[in-house]
Amino acid sequence: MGTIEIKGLSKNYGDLRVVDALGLSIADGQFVTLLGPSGCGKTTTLRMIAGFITPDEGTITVDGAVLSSPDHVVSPENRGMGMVFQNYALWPHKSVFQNVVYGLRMQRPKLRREDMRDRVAAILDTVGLAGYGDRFPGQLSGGQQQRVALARSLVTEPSILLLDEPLSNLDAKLRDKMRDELQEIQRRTNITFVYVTHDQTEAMSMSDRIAVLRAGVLEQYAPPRQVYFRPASVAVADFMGLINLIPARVESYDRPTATAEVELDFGARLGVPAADGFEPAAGEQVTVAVRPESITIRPASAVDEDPFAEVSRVMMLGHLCYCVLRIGEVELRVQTDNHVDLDRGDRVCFDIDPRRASVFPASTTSESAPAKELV
Amino acid sequence: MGTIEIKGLSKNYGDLRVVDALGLSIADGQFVTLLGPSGCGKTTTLRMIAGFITPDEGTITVDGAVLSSPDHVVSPENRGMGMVFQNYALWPHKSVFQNVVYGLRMQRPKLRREDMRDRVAAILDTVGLAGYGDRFPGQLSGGQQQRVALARSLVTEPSILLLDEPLSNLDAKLRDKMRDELQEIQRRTNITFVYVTHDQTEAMSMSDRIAVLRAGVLEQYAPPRQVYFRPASVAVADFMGLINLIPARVESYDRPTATAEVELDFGARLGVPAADGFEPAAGEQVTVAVRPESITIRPASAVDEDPFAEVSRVMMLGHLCYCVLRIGEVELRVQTDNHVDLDRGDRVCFDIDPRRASVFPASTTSESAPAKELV
Amino acid sequence: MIDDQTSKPPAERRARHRRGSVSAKLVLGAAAAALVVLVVYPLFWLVLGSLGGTDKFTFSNYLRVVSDPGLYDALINTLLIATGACVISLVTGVPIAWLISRTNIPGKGLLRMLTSVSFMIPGFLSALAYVMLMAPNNGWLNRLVVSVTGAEKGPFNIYSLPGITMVTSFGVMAYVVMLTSAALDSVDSGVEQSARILGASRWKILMGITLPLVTPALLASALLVFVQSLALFGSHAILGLPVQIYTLPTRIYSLFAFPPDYGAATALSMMLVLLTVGCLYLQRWVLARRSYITTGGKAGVHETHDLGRLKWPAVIGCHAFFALAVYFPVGVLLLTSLMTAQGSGLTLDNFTFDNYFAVLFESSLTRRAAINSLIVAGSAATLGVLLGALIAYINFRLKPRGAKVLDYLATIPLGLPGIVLAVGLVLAWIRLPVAVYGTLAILLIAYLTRYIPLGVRSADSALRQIDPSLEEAGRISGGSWLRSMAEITLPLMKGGLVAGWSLIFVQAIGELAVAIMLFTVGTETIAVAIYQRSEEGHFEEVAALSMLVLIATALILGLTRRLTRASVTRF
Amino acid sequence: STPDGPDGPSASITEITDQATLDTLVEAAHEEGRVVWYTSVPSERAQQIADMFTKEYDIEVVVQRSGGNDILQRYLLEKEAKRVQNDVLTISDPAAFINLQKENDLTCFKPRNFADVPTYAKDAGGCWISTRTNAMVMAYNTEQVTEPPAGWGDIVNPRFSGDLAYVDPNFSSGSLIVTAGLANDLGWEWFDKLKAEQPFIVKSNNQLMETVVLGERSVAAFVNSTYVAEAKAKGQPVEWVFPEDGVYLVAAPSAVVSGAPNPAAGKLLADFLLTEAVQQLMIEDGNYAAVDGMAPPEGQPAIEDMNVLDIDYNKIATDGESVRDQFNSLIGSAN
Ligand SMILES: Nc1ncnc2c1ncn2[C@@H]1O[C@H](COP(=O)(O)OP(=O)(O)OP(=O)(O)O)[C@@H](O)[C@H]1O
Ligand SMILES: Nc1ncnc2c1ncn2[C@@H]1O[C@H](COP(=O)(O)OP(=O)(O)OP(=O)(O)O)[C@@H](O)[C@H]1O
Ligand SMILES: [Mg+2]
Ligand SMILES: [Mg+2]
Repeated sequence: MGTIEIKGLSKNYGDLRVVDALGLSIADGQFVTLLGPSGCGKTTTLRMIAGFITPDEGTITVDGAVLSSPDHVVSPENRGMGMVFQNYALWPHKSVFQNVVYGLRMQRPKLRREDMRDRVAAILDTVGLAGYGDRFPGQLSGGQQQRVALARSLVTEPSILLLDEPLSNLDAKLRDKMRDELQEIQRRTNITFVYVTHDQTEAMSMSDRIAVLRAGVLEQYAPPRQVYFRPASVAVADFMGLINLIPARVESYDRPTATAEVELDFGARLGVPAADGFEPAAGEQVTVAVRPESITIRPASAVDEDPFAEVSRVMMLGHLCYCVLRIGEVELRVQTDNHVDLDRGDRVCFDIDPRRASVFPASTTSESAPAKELV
Repeated sequence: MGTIEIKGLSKNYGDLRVVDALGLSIADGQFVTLLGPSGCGKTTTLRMIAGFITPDEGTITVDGAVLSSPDHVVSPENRGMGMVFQNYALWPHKSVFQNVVYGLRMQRPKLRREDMRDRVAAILDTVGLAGYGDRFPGQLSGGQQQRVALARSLVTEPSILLLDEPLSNLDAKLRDKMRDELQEIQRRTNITFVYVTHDQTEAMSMSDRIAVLRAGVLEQYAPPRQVYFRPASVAVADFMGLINLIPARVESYDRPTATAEVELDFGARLGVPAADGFEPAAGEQVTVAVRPESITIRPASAVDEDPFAEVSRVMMLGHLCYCVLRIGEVELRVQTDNHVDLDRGDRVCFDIDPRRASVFPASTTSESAPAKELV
Repeated sequence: MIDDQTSKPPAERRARHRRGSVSAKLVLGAAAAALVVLVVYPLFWLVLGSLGGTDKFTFSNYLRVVSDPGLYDALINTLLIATGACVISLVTGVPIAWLISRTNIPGKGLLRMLTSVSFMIPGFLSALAYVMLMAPNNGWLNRLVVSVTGAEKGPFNIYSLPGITMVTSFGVMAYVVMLTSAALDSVDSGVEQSARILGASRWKILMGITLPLVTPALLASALLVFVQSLALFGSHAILGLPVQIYTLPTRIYSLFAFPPDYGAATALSMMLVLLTVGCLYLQRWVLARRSYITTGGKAGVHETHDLGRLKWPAVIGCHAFFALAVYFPVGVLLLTSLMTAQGSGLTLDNFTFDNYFAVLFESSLTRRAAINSLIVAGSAATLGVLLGALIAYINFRLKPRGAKVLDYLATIPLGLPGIVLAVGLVLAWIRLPVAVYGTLAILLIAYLTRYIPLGVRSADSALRQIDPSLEEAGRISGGSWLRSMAEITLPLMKGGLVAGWSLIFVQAIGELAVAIMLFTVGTETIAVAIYQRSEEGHFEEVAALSMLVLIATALILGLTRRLTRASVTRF
Repeated sequence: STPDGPDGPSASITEITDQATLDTLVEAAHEEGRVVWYTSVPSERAQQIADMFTKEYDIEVVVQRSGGNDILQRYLLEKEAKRVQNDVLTISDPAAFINLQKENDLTCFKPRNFADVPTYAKDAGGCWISTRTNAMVMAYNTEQVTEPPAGWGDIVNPRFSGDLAYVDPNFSSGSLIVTAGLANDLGWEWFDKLKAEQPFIVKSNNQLMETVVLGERSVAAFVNSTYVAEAKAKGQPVEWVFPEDGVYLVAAPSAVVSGAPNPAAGKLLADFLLTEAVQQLMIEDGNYAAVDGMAPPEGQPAIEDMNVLDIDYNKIATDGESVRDQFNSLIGSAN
């Protein structure tokens, strides 16, 4: 019904390689999220799946039939997909009702008028726009427009749904509600979802698998936990939530346990698991990646021999709090609960949970330079 | 330089009262966030401040001068403000450079060409679009377009900056970086920011004060912590992050400590502080609001007399995890760390931190019915 | 040509996107084929004729034409007139369009109507009216000046290059107003507001944002104005010949005096074709570099500027202009139509309604001609706009190999003087065994050929404003290409299409050069009827008939506007 | 629709000699059933003639009326495409007929009244025959001119400097004929003088009358007298002058064209055009009759009473081009 097989997909804009030899297998009924920095090629990939862009190389196969290749592209209306466009693509000359009912009117065999009306009413209710049917898009707020776009794609219950940041303009509560509705719809109809989001939380909580793209290249394609806890690269680690990248030197490496004894830049020594496929040599410069939630803070006591740090910034987010600690040259982001009582300049001790850290080859890319990744 | 005083501001669209007697004082150099559900009137308010919409009632005063009133509206070009539009409103026929430099070209006295070039280059670098100057908006990804809109508003460093969800299409990392840049700019230039966002985290971490709107009405206007920890109403509590609303009955109320002894729906008894200005009577039905992070879970032990609950859902978000517990009719969302090892159906004990809960009048609004607020 | 290789905005994304559906291919193929048949086939006969016909091949016609020293004077005059008309039309038309579309100026409907009327007044009639007003010896204005100042001669002379240019531009400025205001209607106020908040004055916004955003419409109308003024015969002949100001069209027409020199006439016309192609090339080159999408995927706001204190000055300015362009010639027409004899002054005994009675009730020809005109102009306008939309779509969205050629082909007829095109059409269509010659169908074919440029250029400028994702959303929802076209793309282009429809309709109602060659008994058009009357010297009846046509056409346009009003983008 | 076609019995009829030939012709015409007439005769008049013909012979007449140039153009194009549609052609350009005859485009036929038409106004073989005659006269605005010009010699006089209007021979065949005649009779020097008067060169007789009626120029160097007659009838302030030094008479011929779809009916119509009834209608419009012996149009002098200048149509037919060129180089017109 909705198995998507992407092979060697590439797309260039002029000299720019926007999507580069992308390969993805998406099983029927799966919820796959494309995740990656702004401009990495997510929308382009989605548009190739939809059939709006002809790939320069590679193929897209759905249920065994090649739908896209450089020579031949099955036209979008014959793909039975649905899509939420990043820019909504609402029809300004049609009312909300007309926008949403459009897809139903295209269905064969023809639906009865009343059925259409009911289904539109139901989906508008789902997205919280009951009673807005007669408005025109220009009379709606930004978030309302986005929900119309969402409703329009959902109402036909296509076998494959492509969603390009469909919830970006909604508030947290509504987003949560919409996520539930999406999952509910998926449970009921077994739609294959290809979802683009910039929201790590969304990606983690909804996806069966996450595809992390960077500059058009697929960096990792795995279930959420694996992407989060066993990132394939510093880049993935870095992109999937906040992370501290601490320069370190390998003291020794124990192959059987795949654990390296490292000395961190600021002096601490830890036994940290190496990233998949990486075998550091003794004496090698490496990067130790530790997530903020894997570091705990204790009040500093004089006798403590743990490294001291100075609190350089406290950011209260409500349900939790981030502290930025400074030890010598290194800045560490630490996640704490929301009733922590710290101030700038306080001295604290901290513990890094070594089992939740990873050792990567020394990173050279500028983007992972700590200074740029402050909370 | 940038003191904004809003008094009794109202705006109707036909029968719809979109903004309703809004009053806000924004001090010079403050960072104020408008927060509220989709369609609550945030954009409308911003557009009134900018001078695009004439209020039906009320006035907007900036630095003592009345800029907007139903009779007279100083036109936007004479207000010296900057704005990021929710739909970007980029000029499709101008290159990125031309879009950004436009505001500088309008400045009097005229800037030197090289200065303009340098400032545009600097701001494009800030938003991560160095080298994109010659592209046209149509050749950019959604997030890149949003950053152009941001750069365009920032480059002139106006004394008041109105930002309408300026980061909604950016990934978490970039959003963090942009937030830092915004704060950095504010520190340097003392701009007054009026910021619309649907992102609670953003609101909490950046704002001096948060104005929570609901259906055009200002519900609370206070510093972030206060909004989060001492919400003025169930609605605010509900909107500012996830919250559990538990029906309860008041056993007794102690006026001096403003603490009510309540019995929760599922049997537990707690001494919970009452919300500001609420004095529950003994026997009254109330709502106890507890945030997910104020509940802790322990493995269930047979001897334990705490209420048991069954895990009905576990949502791993990466840096933390939400569990939904079910006790009888009530569902509770609990925030845990990300290495919690729970599965659907597990039985657990939980503790509610009563000091971090609040007692509100029994909520009747449908929107706070627990079933609709799942994570 | 380089214009398609330059780096291009989002449309390029769709450039290589092949549409799979059969119906799409059929419709688009048919449109392309129709265009080729409509334009290439008659053009073939013309060019063949200019190259010596079927039996011999020679460039002698071309040599003869270019070696004629008089040619260059005529060429320069022609270019001066066309450029002048272009400038005047833009300078007057753009502000009017802006006022109508984006401000709260009172009486927008009236201004729109005046614009259409300026376009409807037949060239020879308005030329005549200005002769009455500004003829050097006896023009009313000159007599007034003379009687007031006692000068020996009045200052105005309509028989001059500036005079011709002025009269010409009054007849074509409607292109600018109609296309530009259609385009301005679909500009989201957001783009203006984002400039205002940055401190830009309205003037700067107008010049730097709003007008540049409607460049496609500006260029399309400038092209139409320029090329049309190049090929216009009526006012050039009436106002230029008497004082020996010759232009390419008057020279071309003089070649048709017996014995007609079709070869040379065509060869000379190729000069105009060349100019047309050059203009289009330029237009494409400018437009290729940027995107002008004003109707995007997120709905915007549409707000009108409050003119404030400038409101009444603006109203006065507009009507002062229309006093010259419309009130005056229509006034002359009206007076003439109420006179027993023109030239005798309007006295009581010279006042009559007989002319109206004569054209309305005494002649069955008038009624028949009116019906024919309605049928032919209505269908030509409708088909022309649809065909234009499809051609523009092929050219701008699909860009298959060779699409450019279609665009050029679809514009060339604009540059051909009517009589030349008529010759090509007769030569082309009379030969066919199918009986089109001598029926209304031949007129329809001829009008489609003649006015397809108006359809294509209007559609093209409208299409450039629409974000392609709007159509894509239709297709991913399961709508075939055809349905997306019918329900999304065309409705979104509505402003431009209605403008195009009106332009074609008005032109077709007044078209004479081709009709006079192609009409037969029973297929007369109203323009033919008017011409017949004027040929026979019944100017008073001509005026009456023209007034009636003017009123009827204005009513039809008004009705069309009303029917299609629910403006494209509902803000 | 041509039962006997060009080879039928009627094809051989080149002259109506007796009732028998007429009957044969009528019968053949009946079989054809209709006749197509391309004419520049004003439409109402043309229709009236057509109706009379139909009444007489019960044969439908399709009248295609247009300006002389346009109707000729149309015929030429149809001929060029080998799809001749009409049977009879009537325009006021004898030189064009001479040229058409040279190309064998005309069917020679002598109607009953052939002999009554003056020789200069017909082809000796009957290939074309004038059906009405126009006098080219001068005209002036009575409100502006107190001393009208007397004739050709008088009009190119500094007294009329800036007052003259002249029809462009590049667009009007009538003007070409007069221009050729003037060049022949008075020499090109006359045009040098004309040029000194700064004449106003208009495109057509219509425009000329406009110009004079409205008073922009007060004197028309020449104009078809029918136009003046009509203006006078309407009470407009114009008056004509029949030049004392000679009037040019321009014949407006008709002919049956070769390859006509209805040749017999065509001939019958050509014959009918010279009947007294039709000629009388022509006179009513201000034309002179083509046949001798009829009264002049109202208010105009009889042909016998004026000084008629001869015109060599044959010369114009061959030299028309060079006459135009000469005119253009002198007056500075197109080409
Ligand atoms: N032109 C209009 N006509 C009628 N109603 C309108 C119009 N514009 C906005 N509204 C309504 O006004 C309300 C407030 O709109 P506004 O754009 O201010 O919301 P918002 O708070 O910015 O929402 P969002 O977060 O979704 O952008 C919405 O319910 C919207 O539907
Ligand atoms: N028409 C175009 N011409 C040239 N480059 C383009 C064009 N469209 C997109 N790009 C570039 O291709 C890259 C990928 O764009 P895409 O829209 O796929 O990004 P994205 O991953 O969806 O980003 P975002 O999260 O910001 O929406 C971007 O760097 C963008 O600048
Ligand atoms: Mg994108
Ligand atoms: Mg908004």
